[in-house]
Order: sequence, then C-alpha cells, then structure tokens
Amino acid sequence: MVHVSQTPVLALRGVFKRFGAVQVLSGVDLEVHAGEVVALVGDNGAGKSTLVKTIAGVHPIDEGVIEWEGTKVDINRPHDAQNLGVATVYQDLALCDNLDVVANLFLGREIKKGGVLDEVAMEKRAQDLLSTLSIRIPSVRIPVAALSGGQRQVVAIARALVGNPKIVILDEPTAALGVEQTAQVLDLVERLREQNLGVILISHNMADVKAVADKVAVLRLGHNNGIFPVATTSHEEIIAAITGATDNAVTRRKSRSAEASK
Amino acid sequence: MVHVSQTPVLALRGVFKRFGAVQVLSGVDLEVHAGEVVALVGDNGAGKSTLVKTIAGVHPIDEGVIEWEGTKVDINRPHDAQNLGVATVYQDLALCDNLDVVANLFLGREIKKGGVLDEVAMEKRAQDLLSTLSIRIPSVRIPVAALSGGQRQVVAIARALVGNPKIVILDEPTAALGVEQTAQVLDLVERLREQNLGVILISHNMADVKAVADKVAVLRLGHNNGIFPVATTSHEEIIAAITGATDNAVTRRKSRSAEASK
Amino acid sequence: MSNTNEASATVPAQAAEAPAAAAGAVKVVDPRLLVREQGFKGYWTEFKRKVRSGEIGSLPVVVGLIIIGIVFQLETGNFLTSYNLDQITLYAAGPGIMAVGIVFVLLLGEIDLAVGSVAGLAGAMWAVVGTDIPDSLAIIVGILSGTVIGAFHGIVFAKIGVPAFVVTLAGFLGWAGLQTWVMGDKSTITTPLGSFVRDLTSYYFADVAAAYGLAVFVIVAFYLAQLRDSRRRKAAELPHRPQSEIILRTALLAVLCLLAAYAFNQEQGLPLSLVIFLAILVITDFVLRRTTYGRQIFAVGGGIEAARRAGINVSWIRISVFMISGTLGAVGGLFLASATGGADRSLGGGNQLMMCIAAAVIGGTSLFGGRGKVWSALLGILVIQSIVQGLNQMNLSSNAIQYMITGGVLLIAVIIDSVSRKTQKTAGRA
Amino acid sequence: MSNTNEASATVPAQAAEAPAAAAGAVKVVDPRLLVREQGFKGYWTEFKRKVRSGEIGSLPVVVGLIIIGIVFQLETGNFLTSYNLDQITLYAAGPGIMAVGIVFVLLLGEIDLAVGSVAGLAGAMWAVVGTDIPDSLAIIVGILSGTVIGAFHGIVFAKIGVPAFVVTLAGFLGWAGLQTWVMGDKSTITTPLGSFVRDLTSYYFADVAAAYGLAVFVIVAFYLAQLRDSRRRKAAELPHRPQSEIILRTALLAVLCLLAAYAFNQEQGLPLSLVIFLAILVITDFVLRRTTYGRQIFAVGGGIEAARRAGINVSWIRISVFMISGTLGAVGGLFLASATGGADRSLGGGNQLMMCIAAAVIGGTSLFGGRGKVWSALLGILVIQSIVQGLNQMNLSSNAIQYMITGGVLLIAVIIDSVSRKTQKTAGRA
Amino acid sequence: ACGKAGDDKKDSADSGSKTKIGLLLPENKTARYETLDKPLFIEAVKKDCADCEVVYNNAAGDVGQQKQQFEQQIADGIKVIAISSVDAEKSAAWVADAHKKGVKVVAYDRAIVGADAYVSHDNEKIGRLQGQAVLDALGSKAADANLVMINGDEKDPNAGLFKKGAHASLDGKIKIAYEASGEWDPKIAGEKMTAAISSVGKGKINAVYSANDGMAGGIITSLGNAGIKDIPVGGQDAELPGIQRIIAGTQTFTIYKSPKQLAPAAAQFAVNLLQGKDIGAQGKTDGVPSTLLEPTVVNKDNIESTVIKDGIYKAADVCVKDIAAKCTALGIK
Ligand SMILES: Nc1ncnc2c1ncn2[C@@H]1O[C@H](COP(=O)(O)OP(=O)(O)OP(=O)(O)O)[C@@H](O)[C@H]1O
Ligand SMILES: Nc1ncnc2c1ncn2[C@@H]1O[C@H](COP(=O)(O)OP(=O)(O)OP(=O)(O)O)[C@@H](O)[C@H]1O
Ligand SMILES: [Mg+2]
Ligand SMILES: [Mg+2]
Repeated sequence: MVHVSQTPVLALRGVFKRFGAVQVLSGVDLEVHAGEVVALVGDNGAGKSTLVKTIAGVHPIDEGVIEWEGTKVDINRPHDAQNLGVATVYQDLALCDNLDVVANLFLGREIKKGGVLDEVAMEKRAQDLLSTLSIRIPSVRIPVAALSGGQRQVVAIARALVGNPKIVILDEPTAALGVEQTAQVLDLVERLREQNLGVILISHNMADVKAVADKVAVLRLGHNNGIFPVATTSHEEIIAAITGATDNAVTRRKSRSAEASK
Repeated sequence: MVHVSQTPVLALRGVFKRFGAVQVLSGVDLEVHAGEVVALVGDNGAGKSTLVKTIAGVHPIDEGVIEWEGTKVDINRPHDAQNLGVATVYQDLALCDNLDVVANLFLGREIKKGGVLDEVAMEKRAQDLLSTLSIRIPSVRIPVAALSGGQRQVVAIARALVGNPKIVILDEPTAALGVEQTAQVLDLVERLREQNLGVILISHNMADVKAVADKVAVLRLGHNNGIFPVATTSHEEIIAAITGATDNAVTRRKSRSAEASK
Repeated sequence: MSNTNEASATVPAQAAEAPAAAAGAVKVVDPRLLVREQGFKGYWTEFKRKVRSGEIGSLPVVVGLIIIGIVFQLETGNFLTSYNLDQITLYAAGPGIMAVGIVFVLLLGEIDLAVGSVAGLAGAMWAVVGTDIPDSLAIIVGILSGTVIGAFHGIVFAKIGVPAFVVTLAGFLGWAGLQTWVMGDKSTITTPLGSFVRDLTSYYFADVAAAYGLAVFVIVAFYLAQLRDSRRRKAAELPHRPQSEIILRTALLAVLCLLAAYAFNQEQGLPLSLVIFLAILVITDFVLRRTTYGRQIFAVGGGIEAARRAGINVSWIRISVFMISGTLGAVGGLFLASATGGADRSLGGGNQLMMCIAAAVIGGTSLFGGRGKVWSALLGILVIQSIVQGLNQMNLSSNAIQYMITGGVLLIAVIIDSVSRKTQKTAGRA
Repeated sequence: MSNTNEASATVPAQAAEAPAAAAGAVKVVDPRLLVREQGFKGYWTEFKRKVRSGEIGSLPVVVGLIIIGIVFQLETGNFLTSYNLDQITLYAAGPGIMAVGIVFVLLLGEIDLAVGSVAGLAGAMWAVVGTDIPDSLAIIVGILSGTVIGAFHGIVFAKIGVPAFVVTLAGFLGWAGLQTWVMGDKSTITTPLGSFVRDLTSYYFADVAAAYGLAVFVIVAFYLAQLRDSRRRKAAELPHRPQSEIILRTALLAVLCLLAAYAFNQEQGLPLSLVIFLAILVITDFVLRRTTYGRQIFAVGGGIEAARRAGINVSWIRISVFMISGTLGAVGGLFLASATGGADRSLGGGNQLMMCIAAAVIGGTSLFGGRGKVWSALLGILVIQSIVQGLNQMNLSSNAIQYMITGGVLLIAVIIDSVSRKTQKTAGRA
Repeated sequence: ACGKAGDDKKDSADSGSKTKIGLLLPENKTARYETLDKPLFIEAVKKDCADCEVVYNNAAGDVGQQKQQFEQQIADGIKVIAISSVDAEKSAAWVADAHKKGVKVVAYDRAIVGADAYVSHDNEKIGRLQGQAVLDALGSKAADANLVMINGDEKDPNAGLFKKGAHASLDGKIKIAYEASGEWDPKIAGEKMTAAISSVGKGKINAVYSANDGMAGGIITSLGNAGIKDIPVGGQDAELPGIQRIIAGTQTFTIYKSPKQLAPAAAQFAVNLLQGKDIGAQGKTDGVPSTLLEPTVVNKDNIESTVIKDGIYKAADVCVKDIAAKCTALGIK
C-alpha cells in the first residue's frame, strides 16, 4: 500500500443535509488522504450520492464542516469544488446531451489557441483519452444523446481526467460498463492512487471494492455505519453493515442456492 | 429447468437497424421461449439496448422479421409491443420526472373505479409492490425526480410488473442496485420463469447472468456472436465472445493481480 | 377501453403470488421522513417549515391579491366595493376561460399564441352567421370553429412536427386575418337583444337564495369529498388528513364563499358568467386530476419519450389538448363579445393574449410543462383584472404610465412567487 | 482566465503517463460508421442519404426562399428585380439584427418577448436625447439603454428566478409604456438631416468596386479558412474535408456573392445596412462557434444542471445573453427608425416581435435550446421580408387576405423544415 | 402582369405612368377605409378619367409598412399618390423625397406638411362639435353635470385633435369627473367606464363622451350592466351599430364625416395633378392647397336626411327587428 499522509486532503465532519421533509444525511464523517482509495458503500437511498454532491458543491450542506488539507472551506457551487481540485463523476453523468463528445469532455476547460477554441487539438486529445478506456464510439463528433449507456459513462469518466484534480470522486462509475471497460476503470483507479491522488469510489459491487479500495466507509440511512480496512474485513461483514442485519435477502438467496445445489 | 415450449414466444430474424451514418444492428437473430431466461450480453455499444428498443417498439426495425408466437408482427410503437404482452425496463428507465411514484408505476394502466382514478387502491398496491423489492422510499407521493438512482431503478422494475406481460425485458436492471435489492431482483427473475414468462435479461455482470439465465446470447458490434447454454459454458468463453479476443484487459488484469499476490 | 385497463391493472400476478418475497419485505416508507406532530402546534411547525422550504402553493398569489386590494382601496377609497367585485368577475370570465385553455397547453410544455385570434374569430363567426340562423346554432358554430382550429393546430404540431409556438404564431396572424374577412364590411356587429350571448355577462340570478345556495353547496360538497377521501385512506391504512384539518380547510372556504355570496347579493345577485366560469374550472380540474386522460397530459408534459414508452398516444393527447384550448378560446371569445356588447374587428386582439398567458403563469402553472392546475387561471386573472380595474379607477393621466405600472405589478407578483419557489428549489424539490 | 484554462487543459497527467493502458487501447472510431466513398459519386450517395435521414441543415429554407421568389415573379412579373433585392435587404436589416439577439436567447432555451419594445424605447431615447446632445452620443445612449434593459431582464431571470417569459412579458408592456412616456407629447421625431441613423438605411457605397470587393473578400476568406482547417486536421490525422469539396463549396458561395454584388451595383451600390448586418452576423457566429463563451451558451441551453456542474457560471451566461439581446434589439430599433424616417410612439410595436421570433425559428433555431445558428436570423428574415414585399406588390384587395397569406406561407415554410427534421428524428438524431 | 421584369421597371421609372394613381390607406381595424373610402375613390377617379387605374395598399397601422408601400409605388412609376398617413410627421419626409422624383402627393384625410394637396374633415372641429352636442343634449342641466370622457388612442395623432377640440367646447361648462383613453378598443373603453362608475358613483354620472362609435358600444354595455339608463352618450363615425343605437335610444349622437364628399374631392385632386390641371382647392392649410369638409352631427332627428339619404346605409339594413318599431316612429324608411 502506498504511503498515506497525516492530514487528510478532504475531511467531512458531522455533515447534515435535508431535502424538504426528508433528513438525508445526519452527522456524516469521512476522511480521504492523498494516495488513498476510499470505497463508499451503502444501501440504495442511503445518501451516498447526496454526500458526494455536497462535496462537489451541487447541494451546499446544511450543517457540519468540510476541511480541505486541514482548513475549513465553504463549497457552495460546483465551481468552488473544482477550484479546490475535486473532479466528480456523477451517478447521473450530467452530460450536455446536445453537445458532441469532444465538447462535453472539455466543457469548462476548453483548449484554446490565441483565445479561440482549438478544435483540432481537443479532438485529438479526446480520441487518446477514450482509447485509453477501451471504448469504441461511432464518432467523437456525435452528440452524446446518441451514445449507449456505457459509452456515456466512459465519456463522463474521461471528463474527470481532463484538468488536474487532487481528489477524484467516482459515483458508481462501472454501473453501465462492460467487463473489459470495468477492468480498465479499475486499472485507472489504481493509476490515480499511484499518482498520489485521493479517490472516493462508490460501488455496489463488492468484488470491485475489494479489488481496489484501501478502506470501506459504510453509510446506512444517512448515518455512518462503520469504516473498515479492506484487507482485514470479510465480504459478509461489510454486507451486514450495509443491510443492518445478518439475515437478509442476500444470505437467504445464498443459502437457498446452496441447498438447491446439494 | 422448466419445460421449454417448441415455438418461441418471440423470435427476431435478421434484424437490421441504422441510425444516420451508423449501422447499429446487422442481421441479428434471437429466440425467447416461454419459461426461459435469455441473457443478452455484449460490449458497450454492441447494440443490446437498441435491439431491446426495436422489440419494445421504441425504434421500428429497418429490415428483418419479428415473430410473436410463430406469426410475423409489426411493432411500430411502444403501444403495439405492450398489446402483445411485452413489458420493458429500459436502461435509461424512462420515468416521468414530474409525476410521483404511484403515478409512474401505473402510468398507462391506471386502476379506475367508475371511470375515475382510484388513488387509494393505487397507493396501496404501490406500497406492496415496492416492499416486495426491498426498497425504502421516503414517500410514494414524492416525484421520482427526488429519488436516488437505485430507487428510480426499482420503480422502473416494479412498473414492468403491473399488467400481464408474456415477456419481460430487463435492460441492466441491477446496474444501480444495492446487494440486497439485486438479490431480490434475481429472485424476481426466477419467479417470472416459474410463472412461465419469457425473460430477456441484459447485464454486464457475469455472476448474475450465470446465476439466473438459461442461455446467453452474445452480441458483438451489432452481429450475433454465438448463443451459449449457461450450464455448459465457462465464464472465460463468454468473455472471449464478448471482447472478440482471448487477450483482453480482463485477462491482463487478472494475470497482473495473480502475479502481485504471488 | 376503461374496462380492459381496470381488469389488467387489478391482477398483480407475479408480485402478489410470491409469499417468499414478502418475507424480505421492508416498510416502504423511509424512517427519515419527518412527520408532523399531532395537534395545532404540529400545524404551525409544519407551516413554518413549508414556508421556509417554499412548498406553499398558491399562498403568495393569494397574499398578492390581498395586498393589491388593500393598496387600491387606500388609493381610491372605493375599490373594495361589491360593484367592483361584480365588474371584475364579469370582465374576468372571458379571459379567465381562455386562460384555462392555456393552462392545458402549458401543462404539455407548449404554448398557444393563437388563443386571442381564435376568440376573435369565434366571436365574428357567431355574430355573422347569427344574422341568418337561430342564435343557439350560431353559438355552436362559433364554438365549433374554435374546436376545429384547435384540431388543426394540434395536427400540424403533433403529426407534422412543426413547433407549437410556430403553428400558433401563424394562427395568431392567420385567424385574425380571417376574423377581419368574416366581419366583411362591418366593423362591429351588436349583440341582438334576445341572444344568449348577451346574457352571458348580463344575466344575474337575482334571487338572494341563488348565491347563498351555491355557496353552501360548494362548502358541503368540499367537506364531504374531503371526508370521504380521508375515510377511505384511513381504511386502507394510508396516511390521511385528520378530521381537524378538514374542518379548518372547510371553514376557510366557507368564509370566502359566504362573503362573496353576500357581496354579489348586494348588487344584482349571482352572475351567470361566474357560474359558467366556475363550472368550467371544476370540470377541467376533475378531468386533469381524476381521469386517465388528465394523468396522461401531465405525463406528456413531464417527458414525451417516457410517456410514449408507457404506451400513451402522445399525438392524440397533443391534438386533443389543442382542441380544448381552441374550444375554450372560442367560449372566451363569446364572453368577450358579450362584455363589449358585440363582435368587433379588434375583439381578442391587442394585449388579450398576453394577459391570458400571464394569468396562467402568475397563478403558478409552469411554462416548462407538467406542473400546474386550472385554478391558477382563476387566481391569475383575478390579479390581472384587479390591477386593470384599480389602475383605471385611479384615472392616471396617461395610458403609457398605466402600461408601465401593469408591467411592474405583474413582475412583482411573479417575483414574489418565484422567490418562494426558489427556496423550494434549493430545498431540492425542483 | 483564458491562460489558466489553457495551462490546465494541456496536462493530461494521468492518462498520458500511463503506457500500460495504451496497450489495451482500441481505435476510438466505431467500425460500423458508414464512410463516404471517394469521388463525386460518393457525394451524391451521401447527399441522398442525408436528405433521406433529414440532415440537410438549411436546405429546406433556401429551397423555400427560391420557391417564394419564383412564385412572386410569376404573379407580379417584376419581383426578381435588383430594386426589390435592395429594398428587401434594407427593411430586413432592422428585424434581422433583432432576430440575431433572439437566436442567442433561444439557444438558452428561453424567449425574449421584450425585444420589440426595447427597439422602440431605444429609438425614442436616441431621438429625444438627440435633440440636446451630439448625434453620436445619442446613438450610444440609445444602444446602451437596450443593454441596461437586457441586463435587468437577465438579472431578474437568473438571480431571482422569474421565468424569462414573464420578465420579458412585463418588459413588453413596461418598455412600450416608457417609450410613449419618453416621447412625451410628440408622436414622432423625424430623424435630423445629418444624423448617422439616417445613413443606416440610406447610405450606399456607390462605387462599383465596393460590392465586388466585398464579395471577393468573403469568397477568398472562406476558401482560406476552410483550407487551413482541412490542412490542420489532416496533419493531426483527423477526418478532414477533401480539397474537391472545399472548392465546390467555395464555388457555390462565389456564385451567390457575385450575383448579389452585381444586383446591388445595378441599383445604388452596396448598402451600408447590409454591411453592418453581415458584420454582426459574422461576429456573433464567431463568438458562438469559436469561443469558450459561445460553447457555454450551448451547454446551458442543452442542460442547466449539467452546465452548472461543469463549473459554468450559469447566471452570468444568462445575464450576458439577455444583455446581448437587449443591445441588438436597440441597434435594430435604430435601423427601424432609420427605415421609417424617425422615432415614433408605435416603433417596434405591432407584429414586429412576432416576426423577429418567427425569423429565428424559420431559419432553424430550436425553441428548446441548444440548437441553432445566427445565420438562421438572416435566412428567416429574408423569407419573411420577401413575403411582405411580394404581397404588397400583388396589391391585394384586402389586408385580411394579406394576413392570412402571411400566416399560411410562414406555416408552410416551417412545415417543410419540420418534415425534414422529422425524418431526422426517426433516424435517431433528435 | 407578365413581361420581362427588368425592362418593365426601367420604362416606368424613366417616363412614369400617365394613368396610375396610388391610394394608400392607413389601417383596417375600422371598416370604413376598405368598404367606403377605397371604392368611392376608385369610382370617382373612373368618372374623371376613364382609363385611369388605382393602385391600392393598406398599411394595417404600421408606419414601416406604409413607407415600404409608398416607395414601392414610386418605384413602380406612379406619379400621383393619395395617402392617408399612419404617421403624418414621418410622411412629410417621404413627400420631400417623392418630390425629388417628380411625384405628387395628395394628403387624404390627414394633413402632411409639404403635400401638394389636402382634403379632410377638420378634426379639431369634430371634437368641438362632439363637445357641443353633449352640452346640447344636457341642456340647462349641463352646468352641474358630471361628464365621463373616453378619448381615443394616445398614439393616434387624430385622437389628440378630437380631444383638444372637445375640451375647447366643454371646459368650464361642465364638470369632467373622469377622463381616460379607451385606445379605440371597445373592451378597454368598457372597462374604463366601469372604473368611472366605481369612482364617480352610479347615480352621479350625467353624460359620457366617447371619441368614436366603436368605443361607445363597449361603454353602453357597461352602463347597461350598472343599470344606468337615459344619459347622453356620443360617438363619431356614424357606424351602423351607432346609428342603430341612436334609434334604439341608448346612444345620443354621432358625427358623420361623409366619405361621399371626401373620396371624390381627393380623387379629383389626384386626377388634376396627374393631368397637370389646376387642382381647384378651396383654400390653403399650412401652405398646402386644401379643401376642408364640414362634419355633421347625426342624432335621432336627422338620420333620414344624412346617412340614409346619402346611401351609406339602406333603411332596411338599419331597421332590423329589434328596432323596427322605433324606426317607424322616427319615420325612417
Ligand atoms: N432532491 C431531493 N429531494 C428530496 N429527496 C431527495 C432528493 N435527492 C435525494 N433525496 C432522497 O435522499 C435519499 C438519498 O438519496 P441518494 O441519491 O443520496 O442515495 P444513494 O445512496 O446514492 O442511493 P443509490 O445507491 O440508489 O444511488 C433518498 O431517499 C432520496 O429519496
Ligand atoms: N439515436 C442514436 N443515434 C445514433 N447512434 C446511436 C443512437 N442510439 C445508439 N446509437 C449507437 O448505437 C450503438 C449501440 O448502442 P446501444 O445503446 O444499443 O449499445 P448497448 O449494447 O446497449 O451498450 P451499453 O452496454 O453501453 O448499454 C452505439 O455505438 C451508439 O452510439
Ligand atoms: Mg446514488
Ligand atoms: Mg445499453
């Protein structure tokens, strides 16, 4: 495992967030160090995406503190987070459907030459970026609305790599990806760690989590429900923390299939 | 395994589909029998969702034949497919963001009493349906725009169960689901098979595919690339058919991790 | 059709027949949902929370209406009179009915710019054919001309794919031209004495019992409907309104209705125009909220593709909504003709269209589809017509200033509304 | 700001420094993409495919324009004259420039209903202050009043959250009122003799060389730009236009430009109004397609939330776009004043607004944001102005019929356009 | 209309047409321009000059459109244009340009500085007549009567003249309790009337001045709704509904500006200008040779001798079922 620094790059302390009549996050804590991959897991609706969005500035927090490299910061809009060095791949991707792949990749960080957009350079870079992620796309000049689910997801991931982030947040990045592309993304996560970036990875796939994460933070109904080092925790322990019970649909299903195969 | 009838419920023969300058499907064949779970797999952009949309009537086919219980049918709009008995869960979910959960679940198949919407009955049914799928939702009267990714996906799946389909198509139904919900959906697929329905399941998760599917149809760059019985085919064979090569990112990643653990 | 739907919907085969699944079932409702405390303290805290997070529906507009009333009363000294209430109702009916049609179109996320011209044309048709055929037939011809034009708009929009804005823009020009052409060499055709159109804005149910009777009927019907709904929900173990809240709401409504009835009885009684306008509101509201058709309108407004995939006939919904808007436009046109004493070449022209759209929007119907209710037409037109009447009464030296003030007040009304909705947005309910 | 962006964007640290990943790389371009065959046969098959699937851009409008020309020529016998071309250009400049502003707003998916009133107010401001201060200052005052109003609309819309439709609707009423108020007791202020505003539509570069010179300049600039782009793409191994296609396009443009230049020289020479209109088109087109700012406008029009998350300052984009639209509205107002001989109380009123919006939409700019180009303002206004001129010339007995025909022709123009786009939609490129 | 475009235009531009006369009318909201002025003008031209042709355009209230039409006619080689301008001040500039090209202009109904001839009813005089008619209708009660004035559209310069004239005869002789612009729109006029009733009080309004008959329609409907009857209401234009209301007794008077006189006078000027004859004006207005026609106040008593006699309306059209009896009583047939 890579060296982990003392002050975390990003720390959340007691974060609360409410939407209308729903208290989504209640006093959540989280720390991410440079060169560390933190997996954030939890049941559907646990509040993972909401937590990520508060970090990314999409929804400002109601209460609590966000610290960046040890100092308290206010993140009120996505621009703030980007300036700090947070790159985010959202679960809903947040691409501009009417723009083509190149324009989406560089949105907000266009390559310019003498103040004018340098389309040629951007198109070239786009092709390089996408081929690193093993994806085939009919043409990089096609509007993203015409792409398949996986292709869109890859575009969103590639977007996060343009620029110089210190922390990369990936909200279920491999949900729509094929086996090969998933492998490439896991490789990518490992490369990001090697480059000493902090990574927050949200995933429902325990195999992926165990493959790349250093520690696993579990969220349950908007509360922290334990932080586990990956190396020393079993699959079952994590799932029990997620569902809040050892008897759940997963274990029941397992035992049923075990019986059936007997 | 359940009894499989002779004429397939649904058969595609030589289906072609082009979008603008992209030939997405080239002569695809597929058969689904009652009581059979067919997994449709393939790389990102292989054309799986497009194939499903042609069956569901979202995009009419350019060439080829669709047969329903042995006779040729024309499917030009979603209504046609629904009348035949096709229920579809789309990859992009296709929910009406402004309507609440109940309204979305029953859209197009509202429960009525004396010609007037019976909101009470619908709300009750909605709660039952959702609890079968182990999902917590702040309130069934919340607009679906306010739901988490997984909650939305469960609503879309539950939608497909209202009505009396003969074939259920699930396009990556568990992509956004937690471990427990995924297990419930797999259970559900098995229950559908027991009720003698045909199921088309698209998934990138080989474990899930192997757990519930009877046969696996592989699509590659818009062509058929083999149909494999699940029982007798290995993981590696399927992945090789998907990526079109035995040397791919997945195997490389595997061998790397194997070396590392040595 | 309704029967098959009912049948298929009541058979939840797979899910219901699976006891195994029920074992793993969880309660659907999230434990994090904040619930209201019991008693009146509960109402108050919930009300405060709602105001803070902007879920207050039409409250800002109602408050705006009250402020407008008070300001004009202070300015003119005789604004809050029963005569003015009567007159505002009278002039509001026509544009209000047109605004109801616009609400339907807005719910689809589209716009109907032709509604004023359709009103004018319908008035002209009625007046011109009315010289030759019986009045009742002429009225039908006038209204049907609106329906046909609406169908035309709808077909060109839904089937050919021309943006509704453009179709109705062409209609805005074209039907106004046709109106002039239909009127021929007459610039005004006075409403004949016996015509029902004359009654539309001049007939009153003079009997004192009429106004009070209607008021009581509305109150009782409201109470019973609420009560029945609450009972049914309770029986089905769903969240329901407590008795106390129902009584509170009914009481508020009762005060409003009885006050209005009293005011009308001070003048000539219950105006027929109000009865018709209310009937249209109640019917359209029922259609939108309680029928499959209404549900489908909302669905199309929320997302065409999702609606299409749910098997909804999007084209038909679009065409029918434009037919409704055309029909209501024509009905509104007859009210306009009634209020001005006859059909004329400028009927439905000028700022009429803008006022109708503004009414729908001020009342809270979204321009982007899928959100709104027909009552917003009532609220909005009351706001606008009150401003017009008040400013007219203030007798400003120049119409230029009057226009500026109208623009300004409209803006302020919507700003208040938007600010409250903005809170709502940051509270995550966009 | 542009510098930092450049710096950060050119460092693809992670991806580029990872040789391991490059090993598994695939060619990004999909093998299923159908490519054009070489040679002219290739063009033809591709053209046929594009027509079938509706990817033909402005072709329908251009064809429509040609049909309109032919029909009126057959009807009146003297429609296709250089005089008419000159007149159409002259009257098209004002509304055309206003339509450019509307294109910007439409790209955001919003609408500016106040543009006509702003034009009228700007004309009034210029005329009224022009009686006291030098003409050039007065012109600046007029134009700036448009900018300020635009900023006001933008701020109320972007910061307070009032729908743009409503803000500009209020503006539509309010500024027209202010215009009348500014004009005071004068109903018209005739343009003073020496004023530059008079020149706007009456100055001609009479020298034959001017028109031809401009034409040649445009042709050469177009050719060089295309050539350079193609070379750069070729050097970067990206798909590029072959030399033959560039020459074909340049030749088409050349024929058009030289014909127009010839026609203008038959009359009084190259009109100043055309030069200014073209300059505005070229500049705005450059801004939209070649700058970060333009890209951001498209992004906001395509999806506000996605744009916001990309770190774009959505409020600023909105405010600035309304400022542009206000400014161009004001400039258009001066052209209108110039064309009619002075500012008056009804300047910019009537159907002016609808015509400008129609121009933008007919030219192919989407009402739903994110799709369109400024050239659509040129094409659209040419269509509309040709119809107006042609109908005037046909000397119809009644204006009613003229209105109806205008409405009808507009509709047909858009129907052609929509039908072609419809094909596109079924071909999956919505 | 065929032939080669280019030549056609050049010919006409050089020599000019000896037979074409342009007629440009301002708007089409009121019916009179298209149903009376235009046909009467054409008829009169034909009478004076058998092979003359009238080229007609209507500007629909839009100055820009009218300028375009004006220039188009000049470009088409027309040498005499009769124009009723949307905006008289702007037209003055066009007339100056037209003169440079040898084109003569007849100002029709609305005065234009620098025109070659001018025919009109005197608008200020109309206002004075209207005011006087109100006073006459009230008789001795005028001194302490409350009057409501609904004027025309502020944007229309003529409306200003009517208003000025009316004030000239009313000011000081009656109390003007409420005054506003009805924008020439019956609905707006009606709404203003209700506001006036509300402000002044129902029983306290003794007379209403309406600048034209169209608005009078809306006003009378409002009065009826408020139950106000039998007070003098006056208009202008002698429109058919106005005449019918006078017979029915809801309106008191209207002003009759006979296009019967206006159109032929203008046509005669135009033909004379075309043929280079002396135009035969009665006098000069602001330096322009002019003929000013007398408007007439029409009330119950002189309907028969004015609009019916001139053939503007047929008695049968006026006396429809509702008012047939009253017609007979007034002796209209
Ligand atoms: N805008 C909103 N308004 C109201 N409630 C919201 C809103 N957004 C999220 N919620 C609620 O907050 C809870 C948490 O949502 P969130 O998207 O963070 O879940 P998640 O952990 O990402 O789940 P998933 O794994 O399904 O993506 C859900 O119950 C959801 O309904
Ligand atoms: N509307 C469209 N217009 C043009 N191309 C399209 C359109 N829809 C899909 N495509 C192209 O068709 C191909 C297949 O897309 P499809 O969505 O069927 O893939 P998929 O197999 O479902 O992939 P994934 O696993 O990523 O969901 C992609 O290359 C995509 O770019
Ligand atoms: Mg999530
Ligand atoms: Mg897919």
